[in-house]
Amino acid sequence: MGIEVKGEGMGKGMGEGTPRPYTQPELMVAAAAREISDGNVVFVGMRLPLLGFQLAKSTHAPNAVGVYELGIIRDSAAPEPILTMGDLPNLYRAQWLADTADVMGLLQQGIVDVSFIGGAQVDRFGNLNTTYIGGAQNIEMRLPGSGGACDLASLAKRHIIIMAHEKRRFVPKVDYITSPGYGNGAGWRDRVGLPRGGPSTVITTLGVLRFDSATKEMMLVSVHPGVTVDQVLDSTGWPLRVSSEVVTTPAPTPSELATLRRFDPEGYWTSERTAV
Amino acid sequence: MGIEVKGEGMGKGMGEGTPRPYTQPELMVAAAAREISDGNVVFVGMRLPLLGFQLAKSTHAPNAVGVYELGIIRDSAAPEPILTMGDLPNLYRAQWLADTADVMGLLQQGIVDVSFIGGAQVDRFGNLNTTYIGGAQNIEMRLPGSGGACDLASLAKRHIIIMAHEKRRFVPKVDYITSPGYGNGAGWRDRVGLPRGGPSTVITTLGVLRFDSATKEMMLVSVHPGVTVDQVLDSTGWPLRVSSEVVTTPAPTPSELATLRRFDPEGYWTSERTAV
Amino acid sequence: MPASKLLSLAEAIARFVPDGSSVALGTALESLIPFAAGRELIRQRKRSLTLIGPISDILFDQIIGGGCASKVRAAWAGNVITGSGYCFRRAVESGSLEVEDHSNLTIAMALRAGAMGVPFMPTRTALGSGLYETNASLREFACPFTGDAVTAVAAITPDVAIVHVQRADEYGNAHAWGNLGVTREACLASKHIIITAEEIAPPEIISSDPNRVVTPGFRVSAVAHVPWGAHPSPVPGHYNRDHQAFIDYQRDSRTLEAFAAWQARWVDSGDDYPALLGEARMASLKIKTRALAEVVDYGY
Amino acid sequence: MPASKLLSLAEAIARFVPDGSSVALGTALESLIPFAAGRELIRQRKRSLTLIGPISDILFDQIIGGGCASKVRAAWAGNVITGSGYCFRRAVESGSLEVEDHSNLTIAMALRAGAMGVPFMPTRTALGSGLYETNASLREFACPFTGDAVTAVAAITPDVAIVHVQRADEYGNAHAWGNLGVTREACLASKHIIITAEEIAPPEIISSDPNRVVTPGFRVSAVAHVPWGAHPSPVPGHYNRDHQAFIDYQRDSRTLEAFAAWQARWVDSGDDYPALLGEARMASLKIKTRALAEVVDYGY
Repeated sequence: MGIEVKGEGMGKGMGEGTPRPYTQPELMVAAAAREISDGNVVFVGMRLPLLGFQLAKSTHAPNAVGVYELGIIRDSAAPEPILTMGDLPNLYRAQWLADTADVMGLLQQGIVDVSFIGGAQVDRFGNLNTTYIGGAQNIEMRLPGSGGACDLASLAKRHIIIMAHEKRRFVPKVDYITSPGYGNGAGWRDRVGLPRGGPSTVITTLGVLRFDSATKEMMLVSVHPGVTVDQVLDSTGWPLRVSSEVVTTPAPTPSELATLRRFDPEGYWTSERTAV
Repeated sequence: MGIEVKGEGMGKGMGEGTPRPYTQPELMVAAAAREISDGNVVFVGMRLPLLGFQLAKSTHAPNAVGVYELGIIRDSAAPEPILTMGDLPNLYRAQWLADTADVMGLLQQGIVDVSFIGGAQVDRFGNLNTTYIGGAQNIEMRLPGSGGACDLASLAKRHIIIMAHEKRRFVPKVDYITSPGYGNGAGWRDRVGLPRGGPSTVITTLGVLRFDSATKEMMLVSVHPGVTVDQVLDSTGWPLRVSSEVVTTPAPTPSELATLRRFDPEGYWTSERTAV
Repeated sequence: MPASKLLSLAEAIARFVPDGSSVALGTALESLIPFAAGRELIRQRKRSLTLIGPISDILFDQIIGGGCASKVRAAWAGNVITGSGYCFRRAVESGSLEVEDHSNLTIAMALRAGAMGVPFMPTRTALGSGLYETNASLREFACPFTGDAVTAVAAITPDVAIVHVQRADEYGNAHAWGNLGVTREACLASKHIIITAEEIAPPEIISSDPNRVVTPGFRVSAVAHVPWGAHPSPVPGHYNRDHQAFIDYQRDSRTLEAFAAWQARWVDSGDDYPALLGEARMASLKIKTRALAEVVDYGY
Repeated sequence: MPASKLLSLAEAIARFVPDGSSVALGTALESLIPFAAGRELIRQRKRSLTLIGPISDILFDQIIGGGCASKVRAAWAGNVITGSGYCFRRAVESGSLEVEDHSNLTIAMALRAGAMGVPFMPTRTALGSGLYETNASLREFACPFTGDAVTAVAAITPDVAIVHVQRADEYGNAHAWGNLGVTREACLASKHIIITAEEIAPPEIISSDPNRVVTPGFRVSAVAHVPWGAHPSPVPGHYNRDHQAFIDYQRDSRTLEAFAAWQARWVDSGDDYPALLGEARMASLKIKTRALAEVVDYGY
């Protein structure tokens, strides 16, 4: 079985059988939403980030603006549940319906505060592979590719990675860099000419990780309720650095959950069985 | 008195006092219209070309398409007289209202068959100056500048120059190249990297000139009714080449005149007193 | 008036998409995807096509499954709400399909370079990324003013763009609305344009709103009337996205056998797609709320 | 909802156009020219502005005549239907005004480079022309793919774009229609945007048609309600071009004395421009025919 961006055969990281008032994806969406500050310009990616933006917008970030690669800008949540950014409710009363080039221009100018990217493989410096498992010269598996992810990773002020936390996905070095993180460490982005940015946070099925400001190496800062640090270390393909003060990821509040369930009433993205 | 693109103190070239059923500008517009073939994509400039396109479109070139630098594409004549391409009737039922960049893209791709440019100074190789009399380092007079003219001259498959024929305007070498013709002669456009094009015709107040295919030098091919070759030579600032078979410019037909007068009923562009 | 450009979809594809063509499709990304045209490409057994586009949802996967494509120049190929595209995956992993990997920005700029008639466009994306390994259309160079590292993206000028719109007249003038992605660039960059339209409208309808026109009609080669021509993708003003069709397609493309059955049922059984879909399904997808744009006036 | 951005024109100009600003104006070329904003710049005695635009008709001439500008980066400055702009001519010939000479294509690409966040745009125009003598923003270089000679145009990022539109809401969301020239690029390239609008509309009017929006409202700094704000240039849906005003201005700008009288009458006498124009003149210019765009539906 190969690695899919979504859907097949992915293990659950969090303690199975423990009844919780929320699902694992709901916890992750809530964590993603908290990465958005009020007034932020957010480049909204596919899947969970769609919900994260709507949740933030409806709770603590009412003045956030959402930018979508299809050529959509919204300053309000869509009026009906959507599964994808192209669903017609996401066009209804948009602030602007434009061309992909227009919204990419905003991104390239440096106007986008934060963006979200999923991935199939990530390494200790936050480089993402969503294209070739095995690498381009030795293709073991072909994944869908970049879409806008390379652009978000290259050009947003910062980006957030959302991933399933498994050893085969958290690898020492990705087979192919679809979306650049910090390359081989501090200074790399400057050296290759990327104008700004880099990953700030990785939200996984097990916890939350950030990057050491000096070395640009990934570091565990938070574990989800019921998850141990050892579980995270066992699910990571390199000796993961752990913050001296690992906290527990805050659970979604009842109000966040209620809002979230309005946006995904059927649980397409947020049911317990849904892979990230 | 300086040189103006339009309006002040310009001499009349054609035999004054000779009653004609048409004005000098009407003759020139009719000559311009004849340069448009059916189905041509025409980049339409300001002033007389506005009328030339409408006349061609309404007579022998019903399938011509007009492209205007404002971001307008028309496949029909405007429904009411217009003085300028931005007049609202020129927007009404346009084929496309777009951005300047879009129509410049058509031009740059090489889709535009013919365009029209006016000028204050022209030289034997068809270079036009509409910017600095005296040159940029020794400004005697500042004229309005390029607008789209440099682009038309650089990028259309061919362009037509429309000018008052006076010695101070027909100079051996222009003081400043606003709109490139053939530079210093054959091969120049290739050498500087212009992808195509060049002036094919100069329609003046006195006659019609074309360019020698080998030397790219301007050559008189037609004189307007009542004008002599000597008059043209006297009004040209270099020893002008004359075709071995100079003809008389055909007068506008009654039907052309009737059409033209519908487009300029007040004679703003085509009365005898109007300078080109 | 020029001659009418109205053709059947079959005739338009037969005439303007010879084997070996490079074809831009799915230029609005997730909506207005010309799925009917894709099925017609498969039905006519087109071969050796190069598919060009940013994100085609499952359209590219279908055309690849049908054996029509030898190369893809795209940012993404898969199934937006389920993940991988299996036909695409099989083709790449078996070595039968060449891929030029783009990002949305690089493919947009490649088409814009074509539209603008310049040999390349500069961007600041993809520096340091793997895209340089698998895309010869990208080249790093120094900005002539600042010296900054810039990614040059070579122009793409497709042989034909196939674009689905809400309405068009028989001369190729077309209205599209919603998110348009790279549609404008793709049309202007392409040698031929095939419009598939939900409705064929009188010319006066289209010319009533020239700002809504997607590309000038004189650049269009053919217009085909294809109601439901973008299903299962959404079409503003007409129908919503048919999520179930995308979920079903994940199952129907997972194996070669499943795909063959899908093709037999949805493609080779004929071209009366609305009948295949059925009234009930169409009714469930039709837009339920109306949200009309405020009037604008082009009078003088 | 964010805070309202509705200001008087005087306040908007005072707050967002300090002396020394670079200002994009006249971005739709011959229509929707923000003449009221230009008069306000003169009235407030702005100094050392850099004026940016393709063809401003007589707007740049007026602002230059008012003594507000020290530099122009433009393709053309004059009076479209009469020829030269006399204030512009005097200023250049006396050496008080610096000019960066563009063509329409190079200024469009300079602003597009700004809008796209890249340091330059490539074009194939102007090679061999005098523009290279008087425009340091142009540089010839070899295409990294083809080796062809290309003109690189350096990005322009104005401090502020002033744009006149048909209608806007108080949050900066605005509808414009007609020929838009370089308006989209100019807005996206600029640090601030001031919208002047014929009508202030409820937000639901603007959001009813998001494809008609000229730039996203979150990028806009101020919105001013200025009926007749583009007179004497035309505004689709509102009024026709006032040709006589352009002919009169030729006379009124021919000498310094004439211009001073023009400024006293039309600028410094106050800001009730419709009253200065008079009912009869306004009535003669108002659009006489209605030509409404066909309905579009954004329902779901």
